[in-house]
Amino acid sequence: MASDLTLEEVVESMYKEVASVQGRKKLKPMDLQKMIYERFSDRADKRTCKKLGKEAIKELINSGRCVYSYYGGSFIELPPAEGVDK
Amino acid sequence: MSDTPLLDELEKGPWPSFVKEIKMAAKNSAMSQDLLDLLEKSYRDKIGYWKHGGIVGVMGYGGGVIGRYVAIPEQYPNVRHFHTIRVNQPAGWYYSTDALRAICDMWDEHGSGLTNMHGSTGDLVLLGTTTEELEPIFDELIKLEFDIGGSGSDVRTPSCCLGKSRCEWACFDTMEVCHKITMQYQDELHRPAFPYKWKFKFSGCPNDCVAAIARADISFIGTWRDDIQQDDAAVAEYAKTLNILRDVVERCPSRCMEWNGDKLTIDNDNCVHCMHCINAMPKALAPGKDRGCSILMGAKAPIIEGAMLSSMMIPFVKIDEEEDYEAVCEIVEEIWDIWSDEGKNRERIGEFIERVGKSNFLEAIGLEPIPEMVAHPRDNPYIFFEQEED
Amino acid sequence: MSDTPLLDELEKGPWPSFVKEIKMAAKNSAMSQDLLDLLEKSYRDKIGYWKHGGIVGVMGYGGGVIGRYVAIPEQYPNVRHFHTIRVNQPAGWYYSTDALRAICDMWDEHGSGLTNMHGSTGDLVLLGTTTEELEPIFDELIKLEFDIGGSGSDVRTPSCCLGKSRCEWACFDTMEVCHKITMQYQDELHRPAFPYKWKFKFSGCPNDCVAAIARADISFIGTWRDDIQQDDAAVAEYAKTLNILRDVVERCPSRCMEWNGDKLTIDNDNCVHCMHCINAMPKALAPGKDRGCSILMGAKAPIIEGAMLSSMMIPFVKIDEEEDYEAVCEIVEEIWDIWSDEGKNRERIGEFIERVGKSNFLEAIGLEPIPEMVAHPRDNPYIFFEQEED
Amino acid sequence: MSFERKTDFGPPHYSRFLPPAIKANYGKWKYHEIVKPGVLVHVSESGDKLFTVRGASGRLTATDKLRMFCDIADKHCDGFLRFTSRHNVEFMTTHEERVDDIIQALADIGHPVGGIGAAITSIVHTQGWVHCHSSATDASGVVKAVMDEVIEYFDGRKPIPGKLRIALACCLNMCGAVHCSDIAILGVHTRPPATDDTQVNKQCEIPNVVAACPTAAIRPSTLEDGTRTVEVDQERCMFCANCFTVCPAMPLNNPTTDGISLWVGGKVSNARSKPTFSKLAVPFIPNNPPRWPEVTSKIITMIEEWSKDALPFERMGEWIERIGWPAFFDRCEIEFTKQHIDDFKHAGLSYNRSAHLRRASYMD
Amino acid sequence: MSFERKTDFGPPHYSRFLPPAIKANYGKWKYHEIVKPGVLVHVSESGDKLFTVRGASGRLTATDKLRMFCDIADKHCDGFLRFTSRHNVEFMTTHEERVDDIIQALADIGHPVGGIGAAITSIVHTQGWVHCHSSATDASGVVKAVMDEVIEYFDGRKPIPGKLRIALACCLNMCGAVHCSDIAILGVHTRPPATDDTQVNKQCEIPNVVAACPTAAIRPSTLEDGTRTVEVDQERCMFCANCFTVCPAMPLNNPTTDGISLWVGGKVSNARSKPTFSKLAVPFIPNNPPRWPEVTSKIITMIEEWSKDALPFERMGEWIERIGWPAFFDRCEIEFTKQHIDDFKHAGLSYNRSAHLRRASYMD
Ligand code: SRM
Ligand code: SRM
Ligand code: SRM
Ligand code: SRM
Ligand code: SF4
Ligand code: SF4
Ligand code: SF4
Ligand code: SF4
Ligand code: SF4
Ligand code: SF4
Ligand code: SF4
Ligand code: SF4
Repeated sequence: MASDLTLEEVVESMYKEVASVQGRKKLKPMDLQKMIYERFSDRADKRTCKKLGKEAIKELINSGRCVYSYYGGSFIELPPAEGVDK
Repeated sequence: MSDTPLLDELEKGPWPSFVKEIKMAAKNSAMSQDLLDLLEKSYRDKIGYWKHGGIVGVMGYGGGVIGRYVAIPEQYPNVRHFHTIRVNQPAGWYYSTDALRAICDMWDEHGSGLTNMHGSTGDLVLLGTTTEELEPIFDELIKLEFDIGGSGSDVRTPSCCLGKSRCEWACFDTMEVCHKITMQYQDELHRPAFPYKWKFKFSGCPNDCVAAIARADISFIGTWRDDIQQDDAAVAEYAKTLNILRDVVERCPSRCMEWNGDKLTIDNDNCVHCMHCINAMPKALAPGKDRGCSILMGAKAPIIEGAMLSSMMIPFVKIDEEEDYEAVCEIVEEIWDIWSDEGKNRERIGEFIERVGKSNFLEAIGLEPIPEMVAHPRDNPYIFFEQEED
Repeated sequence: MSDTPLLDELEKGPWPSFVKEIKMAAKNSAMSQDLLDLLEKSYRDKIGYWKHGGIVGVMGYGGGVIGRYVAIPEQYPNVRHFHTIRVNQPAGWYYSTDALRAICDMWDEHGSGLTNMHGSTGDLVLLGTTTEELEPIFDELIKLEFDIGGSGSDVRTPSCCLGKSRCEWACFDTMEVCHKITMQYQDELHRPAFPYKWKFKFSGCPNDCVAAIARADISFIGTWRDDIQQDDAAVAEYAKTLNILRDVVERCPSRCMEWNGDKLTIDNDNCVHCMHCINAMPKALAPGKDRGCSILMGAKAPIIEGAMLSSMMIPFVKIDEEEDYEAVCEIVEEIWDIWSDEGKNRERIGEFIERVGKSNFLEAIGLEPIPEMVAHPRDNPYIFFEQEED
Repeated sequence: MSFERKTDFGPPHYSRFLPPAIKANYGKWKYHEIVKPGVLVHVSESGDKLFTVRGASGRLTATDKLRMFCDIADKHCDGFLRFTSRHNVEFMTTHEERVDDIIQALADIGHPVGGIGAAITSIVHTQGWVHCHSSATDASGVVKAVMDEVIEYFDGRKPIPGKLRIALACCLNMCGAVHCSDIAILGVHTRPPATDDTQVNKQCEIPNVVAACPTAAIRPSTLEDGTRTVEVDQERCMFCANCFTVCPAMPLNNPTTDGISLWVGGKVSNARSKPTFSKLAVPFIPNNPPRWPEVTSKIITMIEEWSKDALPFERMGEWIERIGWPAFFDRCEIEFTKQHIDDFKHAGLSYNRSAHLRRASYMD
Repeated sequence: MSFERKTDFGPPHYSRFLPPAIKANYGKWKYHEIVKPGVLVHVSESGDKLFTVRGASGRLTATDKLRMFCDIADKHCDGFLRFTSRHNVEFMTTHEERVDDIIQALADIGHPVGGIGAAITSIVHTQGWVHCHSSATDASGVVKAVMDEVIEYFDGRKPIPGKLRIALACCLNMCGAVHCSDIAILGVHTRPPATDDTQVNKQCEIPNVVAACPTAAIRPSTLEDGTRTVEVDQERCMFCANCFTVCPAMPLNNPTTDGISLWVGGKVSNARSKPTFSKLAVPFIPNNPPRWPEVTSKIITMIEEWSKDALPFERMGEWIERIGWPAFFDRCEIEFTKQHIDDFKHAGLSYNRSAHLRRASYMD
């Protein structure tokens, strides 16, 4: 089923989600993947959502718009304000 | 040089002294000098002074760097940051001196000059640098063709025993399989996407010299299916120095050997492939020729459900052959899918399997239940019966 | 006589037939006749037709009678009530024929004429009577000096192996101790006051012929402390027919015996008192003279935490001697107090001990923790450290 | 004739019922020997000999039969007899020549002699359809059917390497020591309770019912019309009938889905190996009264495989430990299924956490 | 000099770093022999011989020391070396005569040779105070202190019956295989976390913190002034520091109450017996840097008792299984306390559920 879901859509949707919970809740890559499938399951099957989700995370990280963090598990957040001593 | 009387005590004695190592590095690293003083303070106060790392890493990777910040940066400014970088080791921990020298030169320039050779998972650990140095270090590593290892909820750096490189008991090519798996799953290694960490370990035979059954979510342990190779003359030779009855035959877990004073007969159908008789007489016995590996799953450290050992999943597969290797990768990826979908936060695969029930897990990944998977069947009556719609 | 083709099938065959027994009783008991027909219906329909018993008993007692009501009284009026009375058996299940005949006469008059000789806990079970008959039956039992046994959340009828009456391996007088305990705790037996049932069982040696370790909350199992009594001539005699090396020496759990073809040497310090070598050569070996019993606790059937076996509490006590017998009774009563105070509804002592932690339980009843109590120490790091007020 | 109503007087002291030879040698026995199948002789320190004849018993016994036992005891055993912990009947005499008379007398009333030493003795069993509400099978019937088939292992015609204990319990309450027997026959329900919503709140206390469930499968619930009842989570229910014990409005009996499971390898005694739990061999065989042929034939297969390969004294569990569970399932032609793998509290400890493997089973 | 930034390129292929003799005989080795302490020879099917010298390493290694290793490797081993899975360093040569030169060169830079075959090899250990936030003791220091005392078991001067693996982990996360070692040294906190209520809600997500606790000892709570924080139930807390890993505002480090516990009897290999967990021997010894004398002396006692009584090949756990735990505690003069008896999830399976008892211990 060729879906019309584009990588950009997925990237932006993920970014909005990360930004909206910044500081309040930490999202794991798995949480973002599940959120994407819930949001776009009508337009793409699970396999496509998973593939696009992975690429979207790669895009967000490589572009520096998001970073990984580690608190006893790996999370995705907005880059910290420049000071490091959080 | 500062005053470190307690640590100096540990420069004495025959075992190599880590204090000498830090002092060596301190000669040309203020960071190592501060580390030395900080450690002396810990020895005086009997507590550590490190804070948990937050967000550190190289661009594009979600793992491989452990953030460390000293709790009292005012007194020890040079260890305000003391991050470690995990460098993915070559399979079997073999090095050429040029490669090692190049890494040392880079590390003297960009870090503390201290290493762990190696970390418990297997990485070459570069111990202590600042956030600013991370990118430059990674650039150098790219030139040296040494990528970064794993950390966090990802595939961690796989490791293996020296296998076919130097051991006659290797039942599969541990180093080649370890390298192939590491290369095949670089994305899963560098970009954490699992409920928690996942470790691969490969031991060439049941002696398990990389402790795969105790320290890996998925443990590959070599085994064989045909008869133990036996050189009777060599056995007779060992009989001169070794009490074969007491120390070999009576120690066989399945008592499947007979020794009448000059001939050793092994009932290979009942041998459980424990390696003991082979270990005891390396010139006389060897694993069979029809070799491969068993795959076990689920080992982990105690937190939070208690420690676990990996348990038998696939008794025998010829992992060196492409076809079986592909089939195993397929099963692994299917397991990752199910675990990612239904695993809880910080739930290792071993805990996941016990929570959902090993039978349900097997069904989900298309493996048949076989008696080899259990030490014994259930001894409680709480059997689950499928509810056919009557 | 009614038509019971399925049950009639079970009158054939060499093993004694329970159908013949019911038919025998049915000759002079309409109740047994209805039971026969009801059972035939169960065999046809493949389900039972009994309803859970309500409140039945004799005046002053809270236990000993199990209420049973047929689910379809209209069709089987004579088993509208089919209660069973548990009669406390003489220790070792010895009877005189006059006592048995008297009980039979009473039961023909007041009940179905059917018995279980005996129930799994040990009672002489009178199977099937009506509520109205309960008091008259008890009056008769009083004359015959046979009291009623236990049921519900009380001390259940204790039972023991034949011990010193006929077995050379009895390490304590199982029948006398069983009788003394039964008489001493008549109140706890007849008036249920515990969170759940409590069972005593006494086996004269580790062969455990009354399955104490599997079926009793507190299990008394005979053992000895000195050397196994050994008659070398008799051992040599056995050597003619018995493969002493393979079937005795190599089967000793602590491998503490040596056999050189004519002399058996036992390292009694390492004997774990399993009884095997004695079982194999009853005319040559016997338990030592310094005899007594171990006390284990906590066995129960699977519901609801899974089945449990009793575990070692007191390694050795000379229960036949008054002083030790008193000390044991004191500990039992203390355990009842704590269990009654803090036990949950339907929580057996075995489950209670595991819930509160065996160490805390020992502390509460004043027993020192000793390594004999464990198969191995803990293997998880969740140690509880007392919080001294610093 | 008034009489004074007594309570708390307990059982009669056993000394009233001891045969004279036992009274004379109480605690002074020296050794025993098995004279022949079903007959023991104990020899005391003074040299006295006491012969014991063990007669089979179906446990469910009519008074008339007890009187027949009494007749034999009066005639040959000074008016004394006893029953064993596995409800066989034992006749004791000091006169060796009376042993065969006792055996004949027992045979005349349908009671074979045996079950001593390395033999299969009677099957410890419970009430079944005869008397218990939560039974998932009959007890006496299955016992009769099995013992008829294995009688030669009882009476010595077919010698076996060691003791083999069979026990039966008709539900998961497991009265008796089914959880520690060489072969255990366990009645199992395989359907969740058929809750009668109208009765639950009337006959039972809902908190008690909820607490009774070992797998927390019961939740309180209220119907549209307000009736307070309970709801069972089908995924978690293990059909243990514990709720039925506490609340009669939750019956589990079902003619097609009730049946029998078989367990092996349990042991009570400490001889050689430690006491051990029975392990699942066959998860479910539908009830097939009156002779349960599928149950008896599978039991016979297991007995035969064990008896032709076990070492002397080696119990079923010790034999399986030696040959490995794969070989047991293979030789007894039992399919290893999902249900054999534990998923209860200690499941992990039952897994094969080693690389120990026999090759036989996975040679493709 | 621009260069193209690559990612996901992984480690270099090992073939770049294999000594020629290994390249020639890869997968064709026939057998090995231990030439002398710390020196192995592997013989290939073609008869080629490869000598391996295993040098001790403290794992924490300065670049200068690595350069010294490289000097030795360049001089004697064609420029190749390797490290072992227990972070020792190995030098390989086909020339037997170079073995002693390698040994001398290593000695000159303070690295003894040994740990092969029936010997004590290096102690697998972790970061400790050098680098980890949750460590309850130091790692490198304890390792140095212990190995200095047991060096003769490493270099062959004191032969022992089999392998004895020692591992150290500085907190309950147990990095390494502390849970499966003949002797395990485990850092333990013995006080609940000193929760900084002002920081909890800032630095951590309370649901995550509550869920992280293995014994459900953490409950959310709100202070009078409304600050949302967590409360720890002292009765249930086991000081595992899992909360601290997930929330830095709950530190457990404490100079007087942090210390070391000792565990024995664990094993990874399948030889003879199955892989086994280590069991508690000594619950708590306060930290006593720099040489932790109480820890080292107790370890030496355990090694000596094992080594004078164990059979050839018999690991510590197999030896204890043979003599019984009472004898182990007795001979090593360790007091058996409440803390040794398990009270976690599988506690019941660790009890002695048998009448098996040696008499020695309870002869009053
Ligand atoms: C560096 C290393 C110890 C060493 O000095 O060698 C290490 C260090 C840490 N481990 Fe580990 N683990 C190391 C191998 C292990 C192993 C052994 C193995 O991998 O073979 C284990 C046991 C097997 C397992 O994974 O269970 C291990 C089990 C843990 C756990 C417990 C995981 C669990 O599921 O129970 C934690 C806790 C966590 O993940 O939050 C942990 C967490 C940590 C953290 C990240 C603690 C933290 O939350 O910050 C440590 C960072 C310390 C530091 O200052 O760098 N580490 N850790 C090892 C990795 C180096 C390398 O990459 O080569
Ligand atoms: C009559 C007897 C079976 C027999 O035919 O011999 C029996 C029959 C019942 N048992 Fe039992 N148990 C009998 C010995 C046992 C034993 C074995 C023993 O005592 O040596 C056990 C296993 C050991 C143990 O106590 O755990 C046993 C474990 C149970 C259980 C499970 C208890 C537990 O903690 O798991 C229950 C359930 C309950 O108590 O609610 C139970 C409940 C019952 C009930 C009362 C079922 C009920 O809730 O109505 C049965 C009445 C059946 C009836 O129709 O009379 N019966 N029960 C045995 C008592 C006769 C006697 O007094 O001599
Ligand atoms: C009469 C009885 C005790 C009683 O007070 O009623 C009894 C009596 C004897 N038992 Fe038993 N046992 C009796 C139930 C048991 C039980 C309990 C049970 O089965 O529920 C056990 C535990 C069974 C288990 O382990 O699962 C039991 C395990 C033993 C053993 C250990 C066998 C083994 O190798 O594991 C021996 C030793 C032997 O057979 O040589 C033994 C030996 C004996 C001896 C030979 C001891 C003696 O010198 O008298 C007794 C004579 C007969 C015999 O061989 O069966 N008896 N014996 C019980 C007869 C039951 C029956 O009717 O067949
Ligand atoms: C080099 C190394 C593998 C590697 O790729 O780095 C290795 C290499 C060998 N091991 Fe190992 N083992 C190595 C770690 C292990 C481990 C893992 C660990 O300790 O963390 C184990 C599991 C330990 C355990 O059971 O707890 C291990 C358990 C064995 C055994 C089984 C011993 C036993 O009786 O239980 C043997 C057999 C033997 O000793 O004869 C063995 C035998 C061998 C042999 C002789 C095999 C051979 O023919 O080459 C190797 C030579 C040296 C030796 O005797 O130590 N190797 N060996 C590791 C050296 C560690 C070190 O620096 O000392
Ligand atoms: S695990 Fe086996 S194959 Fe690998 S090095 Fe050890 S003994 Fe050799
Ligand atoms: S490998 Fe182990 S199980 Fe097989 S024969 Fe040798 S000692 Fe026995
Ligand atoms: S338990 Fe021991 S003493 Fe009692 S009858 Fe059995 S063998 Fe004899
Ligand atoms: S009683 Fe058991 S443990 Fe003791 S010597 Fe005899 S066989 Fe061995
Ligand atoms: S086992 Fe179950 S069904 Fe059978 S008598 Fe006991 S409680 Fe009743
Ligand atoms: S049958 Fe058992 S598991 Fe099922 S609901 Fe009732 S009590 Fe719970
Ligand atoms: S064991 Fe604990 S303290 Fe030591 S390195 Fe691992 S996580 Fe850190
Ligand atoms: S230290 Fe461990 S047990 Fe204690 S509160 Fe924290 S997580 Fe829970």
